[in-house]
Amino acid sequence: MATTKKKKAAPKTKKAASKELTAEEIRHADEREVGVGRAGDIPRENLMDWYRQMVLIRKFEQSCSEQYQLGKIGGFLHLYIGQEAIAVGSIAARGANDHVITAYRDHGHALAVGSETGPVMAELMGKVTGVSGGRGGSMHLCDVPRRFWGGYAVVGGHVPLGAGIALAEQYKGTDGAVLCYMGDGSTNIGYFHESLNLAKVWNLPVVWIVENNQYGMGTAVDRASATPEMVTKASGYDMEAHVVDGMSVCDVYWKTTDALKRVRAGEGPQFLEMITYRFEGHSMGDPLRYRSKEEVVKWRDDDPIGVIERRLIEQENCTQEELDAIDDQVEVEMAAAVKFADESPEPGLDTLYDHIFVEN
Amino acid sequence: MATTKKKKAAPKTKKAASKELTAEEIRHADEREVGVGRAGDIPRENLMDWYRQMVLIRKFEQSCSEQYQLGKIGGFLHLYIGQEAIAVGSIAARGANDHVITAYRDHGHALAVGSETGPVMAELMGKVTGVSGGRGGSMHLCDVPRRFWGGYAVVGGHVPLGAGIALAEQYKGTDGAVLCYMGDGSTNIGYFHESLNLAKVWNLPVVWIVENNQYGMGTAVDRASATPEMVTKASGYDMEAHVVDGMSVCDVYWKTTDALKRVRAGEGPQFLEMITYRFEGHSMGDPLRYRSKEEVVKWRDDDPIGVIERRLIEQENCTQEELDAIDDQVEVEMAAAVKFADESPEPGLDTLYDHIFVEN
Amino acid sequence: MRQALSDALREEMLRDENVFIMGEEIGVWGGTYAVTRGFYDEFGERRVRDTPISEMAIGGAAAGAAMNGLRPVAEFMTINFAFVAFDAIINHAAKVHYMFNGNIKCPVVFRAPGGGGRQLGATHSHTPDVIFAHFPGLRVVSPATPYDAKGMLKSAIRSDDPVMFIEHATLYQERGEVPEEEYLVPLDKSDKKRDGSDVTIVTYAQGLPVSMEAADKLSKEGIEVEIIDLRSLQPLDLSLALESFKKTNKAVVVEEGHGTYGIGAEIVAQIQEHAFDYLDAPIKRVAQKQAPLPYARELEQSALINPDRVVAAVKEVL
Amino acid sequence: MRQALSDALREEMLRDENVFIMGEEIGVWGGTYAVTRGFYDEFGERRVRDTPISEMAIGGAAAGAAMNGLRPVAEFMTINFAFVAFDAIINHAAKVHYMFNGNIKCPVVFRAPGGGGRQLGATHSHTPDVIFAHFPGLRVVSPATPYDAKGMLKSAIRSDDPVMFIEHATLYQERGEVPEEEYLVPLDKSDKKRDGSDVTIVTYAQGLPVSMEAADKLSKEGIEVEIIDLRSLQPLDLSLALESFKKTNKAVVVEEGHGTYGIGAEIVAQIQEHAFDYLDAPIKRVAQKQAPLPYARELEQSALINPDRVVAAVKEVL
Ligand SMILES: Cc1ncc(C[n+]2csc(CCOP(=O)(O)OP(=O)(O)O)c2C)c(N)n1
Ligand SMILES: Cc1ncc(C[n+]2csc(CCOP(=O)(O)OP(=O)(O)O)c2C)c(N)n1
Ligand SMILES: [Mg+2]
Ligand SMILES: [Mg+2]
Repeated sequence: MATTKKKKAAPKTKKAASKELTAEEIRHADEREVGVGRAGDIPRENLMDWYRQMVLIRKFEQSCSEQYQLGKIGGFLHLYIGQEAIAVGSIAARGANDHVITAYRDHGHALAVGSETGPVMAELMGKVTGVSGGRGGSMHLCDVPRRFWGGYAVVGGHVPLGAGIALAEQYKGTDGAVLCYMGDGSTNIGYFHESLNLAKVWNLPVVWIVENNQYGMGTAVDRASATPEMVTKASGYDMEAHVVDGMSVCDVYWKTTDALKRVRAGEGPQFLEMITYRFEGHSMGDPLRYRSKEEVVKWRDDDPIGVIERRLIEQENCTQEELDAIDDQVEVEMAAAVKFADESPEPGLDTLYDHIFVEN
Repeated sequence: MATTKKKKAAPKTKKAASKELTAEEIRHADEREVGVGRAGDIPRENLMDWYRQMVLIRKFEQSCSEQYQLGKIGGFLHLYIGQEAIAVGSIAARGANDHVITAYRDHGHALAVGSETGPVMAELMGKVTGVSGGRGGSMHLCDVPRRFWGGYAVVGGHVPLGAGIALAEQYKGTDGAVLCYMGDGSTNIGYFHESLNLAKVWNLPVVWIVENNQYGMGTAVDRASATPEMVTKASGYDMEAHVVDGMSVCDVYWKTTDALKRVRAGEGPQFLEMITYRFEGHSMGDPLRYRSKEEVVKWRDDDPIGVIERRLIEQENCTQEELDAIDDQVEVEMAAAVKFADESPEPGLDTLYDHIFVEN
Repeated sequence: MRQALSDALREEMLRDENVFIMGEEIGVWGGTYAVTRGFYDEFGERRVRDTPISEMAIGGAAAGAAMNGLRPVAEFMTINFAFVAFDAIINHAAKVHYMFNGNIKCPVVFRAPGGGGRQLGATHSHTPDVIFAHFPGLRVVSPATPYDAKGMLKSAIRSDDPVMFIEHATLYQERGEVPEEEYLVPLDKSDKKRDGSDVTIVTYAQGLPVSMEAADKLSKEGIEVEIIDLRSLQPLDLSLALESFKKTNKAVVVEEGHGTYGIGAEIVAQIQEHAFDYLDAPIKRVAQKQAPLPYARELEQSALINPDRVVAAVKEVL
Repeated sequence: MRQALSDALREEMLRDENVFIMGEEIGVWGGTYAVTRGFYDEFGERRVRDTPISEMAIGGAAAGAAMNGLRPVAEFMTINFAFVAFDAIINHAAKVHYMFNGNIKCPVVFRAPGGGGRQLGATHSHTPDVIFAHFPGLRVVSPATPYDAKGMLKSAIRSDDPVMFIEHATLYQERGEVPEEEYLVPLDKSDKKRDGSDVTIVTYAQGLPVSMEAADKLSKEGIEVEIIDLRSLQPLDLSLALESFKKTNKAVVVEEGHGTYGIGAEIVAQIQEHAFDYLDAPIKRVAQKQAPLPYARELEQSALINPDRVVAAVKEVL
């Protein structure tokens, strides 16, 4: 089985990376691994908590979809369903001074850093209690005290911001690093190139995490990218790069942990391609004309929540009741979040000019 | 001697590229080759003509420097001295439908495509007889009938134009390709990334030629680029790439010829890194604080004109008189060019609004 | 208007083999705003070219293809993303003809839907038309009706100049008469969209329906406004506006973009310059308030133009 | 003015460890316009950071560093190259504070020399100040004297807002008094640069010396103009201009950038709006002619502002 290879520590050198599973191998793995990447070292309660977080994100997204249908959420709404293992596993790996920044598909990251569901949902409903006061919406969540610098909606635009946030940590001499997430499609924009190059030249403490969910809107990766393997792009920046099974929260956790270790050891910026799949449309209202039902069904076998669930049951003696209890608790939390958001007031019209400048 | 290796045909596959001389080897070659790259196949008169062209460019540039000192040329002036072999050797390789586009260091390319010295000099003096009517100046020469689309002054800005020109040839179904030249420094801007990626995705007929003259203004390549080997960057675009001895007009000619062949065979865009050196400052008035005299002196041993001269004398039984005669002829041409430019009128002030729109 | 644009594109592609379209999601997806739905199947991959998310390359490659004889219609998915291509548009597409003394032509069309009001947040809701219109060398147009949209898109494609063709996304729903037979609308002529004698409203794009609605309200109160639709922002044709102003002596300029340094400022400056003696009252501007557009629905709406604001402005100048 | 800017930078870097500079050729080369000469040796590589030719990353990384507590002064070698970073500046640096409800601050300074008149051709000669000033969220200033330059650059660095600090390259030669002791000049206040009673000239940056020269000429003919230097374009302080206009009833706006949709249009629009009853004559604008700047010296000069054009405009409004 393809997964056994990955049980050892992530290799240290770039060359060795080719011995890991390739993106292609991960994509076509018959059976998703359930305990990959030194999983044995992860305490059961962590695994349980990751399961909880992933379920929370899933149910949050499903709730968003409902609220959107009800007309309570406007604008663009991009769901994270299918990609939960990435935000949860990688953010679990971050240290006390590490930062997170991502694009518009940002609900998962917000919840994974610990932002409360109520204020996040309130933001989506444009309420004053939202994490961005209702000014940002779905695409612009943030939680600065939790070192989450937000979601950004111009593809690639946040990538140099990530470099700059890392520069500030380096400048201040902390051990902080940045986890900068982006989509496969964003690797084709100039921002990506300039930022990765600058990060390498300045040896900035960043881990670039490409969430390769196989599509940028309706464009399959190989229709938009000269190389379908994101990891290949890193070689143009002389940057260490690894492919990660983005459906395995454990693999995500370990590879991110290792990457952060290398960053802190002064080895410079790191690149991780995480293979995953966007189960829903790009955003609400996507006609989904560009991919087959079969493809979606095939990927559903690899649902990251299913993967961790199997592992918990098969290897951690977890009972269905335990999992159900978590699910129920999440349902309760979500109901409260929606209620909080529903009942929150909209921002006053007299606040339009607030926060244009700090010194108004 | 490092050069013998290169006598065989340029390798066909990307892998094989690593068996060629590396950029580092070319940079530190003890002795510049004088007959590399199937030179034997090049008729003597071609070599003589290339010599003439290179001397013409050299003297043109020296004359520019004088005219600039005399205040007859204004704005920015970037000389091509040291890089002559690249424009001459590569443009000699182009076919009837092939195009040329480059940045602001464009005098060499203009002369190599056959633009007349008089109108080029007149352009530099801002005269109405200039190739761009005096509107463009040194950085914006062009000669559309000769398929030279000009010099452009925003670093990287012309790179997608090159892709577009190539797209038009592909679209029209000709066998035409584009030679798109750029500096090492320009490989760090987003334009480069987006254009190379697009060219590969659309399989456009372009040869990207990076003239690696070791500096972008005062910044040595390795201070600005994550990878000092330009050729490495091509791998992120899954693009065949070769290193070229930019001081050897023959190596330039053959590698470009081969690249164009591959393009026409449908193998997609090609990448060539040509190792060279900018003998003068970046532009007039460069304080030249960033490199040592010794470095410049070392590179002068590899003066591309010296290289071809040695070859002509040592292997083509060329006499010093023959070469002197060419030099003299060039001097005469240059004197006439300056006279032509000097005597040409400036554009009338009533022409300010001409050519803003085609349909005014 | 969606259909009118789609028809214009299709007709021009059928008429001229050198016309092709490129942009993000215009092919397989059918265009984010569905303007190019069906084109991929009809014209194939050669002429309907999906691009990577690479605005700099979209701008530059379309310009390059235009220089070398094609007539690309390149779509920026929204005008907000044209910011990323700003240099390609302003310093390349818009400059080559002049800079190279007419030796190079660049007949490219950039289509770009824009506008606010759909809760897309501060970065996705721009109506930044003025920053494109500021620079010489680029034609900038933004039609308001299906008739104009079709006729002007066809003219844009046939123009030998680079054209920024700005579509207000809200107007895609707009309905209106479009003749069966072929017609063109010039790229540089304003148009009178309503007759009136009391106040002149100068506007364009999304400003037109807003002004029309205001006009109806005002008419009920016996106030008749004349509405001039600029249609083109660069070059700017103020002949009809001035003519109207000389009749009404009062004007309001309505635009969706930010007011400060907006389109309206130029209109005001020119009217007072060219029709000073006819000025009866200060010319008012109705525009987007000077704040980034927030996500929250009501807050966003409060920053945008609407008929009531126009009505109020008209009453102020009366 | 070069020295004043250099001193301001140095003093702020000495005062606050979090202030650092980044940009192309600012270090080893010493700055293309020599503003940062000597800084690399004095402050070292950590605080004087040469960058690759990567304007998008310069804009974005400087903004990111500012968000996370530093005070970067990022230089675009010239403002023309800021076009490449337009999205980073307008959609990121200028938006994060608002979009995230004040939770994020972005105290970055972008320095950018600009201006025409040096035969640099169409792409390298822009004075595009207005396109940055159009959008809320970004402070845009452009001082005209060494005194203002120093005081405003220091204020810009200390400001918690993103600031576009535009320097007209021709003004680097400008001389003027600068006090020994520390001082600040506010970022949002215009300044009267000359007293007069006949006509108000509203201008800024390179427009100031041109207007001053015109004023001297006019004074010899007995015409006394009052000159208001805007200094800041966003926010725009027209209090002094209006006050002056109410005295003179006549105004000329002088700016180096293109006139169409330029700075002057907004000034005119606001004056006629806020001081309508004082209008004695149309307000004239003197600006760059609406053509890309050509290379040829005389042709380029003919497109630019100069004292004679200002003199003529003043006489017209008189
Ligand atoms: C500069 C820019 N161009 C285009 C868009 C429109 N757009 C929004 S998301 C998207 C696809 C991005 O795909 P990817 O990076 O793979 O992220 P994913 O949506 O798959 O998470 C596009 C084209 C944009 N927001 N910004
Ligand atoms: C976008 C942009 N940024 C900066 C500049 C200023 N600049 C002009 S040439 C140059 C160096 C370019 O170096 P390289 O690409 O190596 O070309 P070379 O001059 O060596 O031929 C720079 C930074 C510019 N013209 N455009
Ligand atoms: Mg994707
Ligand atoms: Mg170079």
